[in-house]
Amino acid sequence: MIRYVSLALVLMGIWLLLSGHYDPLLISLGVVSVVVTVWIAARLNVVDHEGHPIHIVLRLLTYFPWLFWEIIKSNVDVARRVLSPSLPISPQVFSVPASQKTDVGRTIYANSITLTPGTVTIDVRGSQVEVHALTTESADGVKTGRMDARVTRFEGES
Amino acid sequence: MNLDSVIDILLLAFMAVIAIAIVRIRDLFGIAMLFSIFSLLSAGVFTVMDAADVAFTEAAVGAGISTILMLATLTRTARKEKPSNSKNPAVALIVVFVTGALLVFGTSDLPRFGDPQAPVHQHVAPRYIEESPKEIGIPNMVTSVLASYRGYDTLGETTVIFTAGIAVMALLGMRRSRRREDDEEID
Amino acid sequence: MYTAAGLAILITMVLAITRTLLGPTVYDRILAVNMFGTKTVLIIAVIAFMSGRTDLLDIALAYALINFIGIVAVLKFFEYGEFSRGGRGRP
Amino acid sequence: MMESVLDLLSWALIVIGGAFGIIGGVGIVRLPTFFTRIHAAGMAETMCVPPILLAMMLQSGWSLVTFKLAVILGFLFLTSPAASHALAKAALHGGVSPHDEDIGRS
Repeated sequence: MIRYVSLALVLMGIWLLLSGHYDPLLISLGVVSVVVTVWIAARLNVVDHEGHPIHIVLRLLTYFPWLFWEIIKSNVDVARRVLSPSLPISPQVFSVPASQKTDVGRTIYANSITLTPGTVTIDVRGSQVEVHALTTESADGVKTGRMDARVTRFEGES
Repeated sequence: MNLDSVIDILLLAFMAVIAIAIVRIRDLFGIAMLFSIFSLLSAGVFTVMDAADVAFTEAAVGAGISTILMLATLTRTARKEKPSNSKNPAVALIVVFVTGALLVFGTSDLPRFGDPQAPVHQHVAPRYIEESPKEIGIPNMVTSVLASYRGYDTLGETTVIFTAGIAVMALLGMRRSRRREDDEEID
Repeated sequence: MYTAAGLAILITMVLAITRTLLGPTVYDRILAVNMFGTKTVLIIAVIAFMSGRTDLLDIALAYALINFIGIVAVLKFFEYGEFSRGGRGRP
Repeated sequence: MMESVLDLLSWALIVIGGAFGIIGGVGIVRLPTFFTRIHAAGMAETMCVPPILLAMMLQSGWSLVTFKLAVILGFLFLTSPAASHALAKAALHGGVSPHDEDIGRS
């Protein structure tokens, strides 16, 4: 039930954000649209643990700053390699284990790998993530498993 | 030359380049993606020309929904275009050029872009601009014209689109269930 | 300021379209086109700011939302389209 | 005072974003194979779009526009890895080999 309420609140927020006009007629139109949308979502059975994962939103706040820092670091590295031909690239493919228990956790881990330039997730097979890396250094960065441990930690046992 | 016109020219040049790329490549998946970017670029051009509502529709329908429909179609057909077997491409070229020339010739009669003296701006437009917020109570003028002043028109259009949507769904759904039966026979 | 941003984005777009034309595989083209799309959203936002009509941002927003559906469609195409014969890639 | 600090920050962000965008563009042209180009494109996405949008957010102050930009930023941030992944997977299925030995080929 709390998921439905939070979905309705999020949708109402989006409506208010996009409309920018706050008179009774338009807001009541918004309320009607939100109610209909939530009803359809309920009928489709998509408001569940996976479709609307409110349980990890708070923990994401502690994860994002770390992720941003990683993204900036690896961006600078890739940029240097693009600009100066003397720095070698050594593209490679390898698999690393993903220790997350839920699909949401694994998705976040795979997307984090992709977001960090220099590494791209090609495929997720069971609990193995197949990664393409631009350089040996960026490959080693993933292989240390620090990101994996971070994602698992904030995923928690929910 | 200000940046606005630079952006204008570049966007149109990009559109031409992408159109040529669409003609040149044979992979239909790639073409679907290029079409989506083509629509997005036209949305950009509309944005530069201050036609926010048209750009909005173009971005949502042209770049979004039609790409999805094309992909849905592609899952039912082949991924590669057949090599063209037309004997005489010159005829097609001539037809295209004549049509294009006629269209360009036709524009010479049109009022200049954004001309306040143009006939469209003389008839009912002043009333829409001045009265519609009071008469209808919706801040967006385009919405009040479409949904109120020309409500029956819009109702008809919506019916057409709804019918088309149902027809597309029916076609796609039918093929899928037949294919599933095929699969079971093979397995 | 927006002029500088706009120019940088336009240069990036030119580079991306170079790759679109060069190929060699269709995936290279799509990659470049995808990058091009993101930059188009960005340039619409910059145009909106340059002309002071920030309501034009809604277009960029609409495309960002629609883009999400589009990518899911592409993924589905590759996951359950013609490549799914033989059960490959199914969960 | 506050104004000029904000302006300076916006300028810095726009320079960073523009520079990374162009470098990403150079990378997508210069790198040898498809799978290496994905990284350049990813770079243009993660380091070009957010700074420029952030700069515009700083310029627009506390208003609805800021929130709209934030939503655009959030959505692009969510979709860009999904897009990269979709492409990598598509290319893999389509027969582009991600292995080292193919560098000379394309």
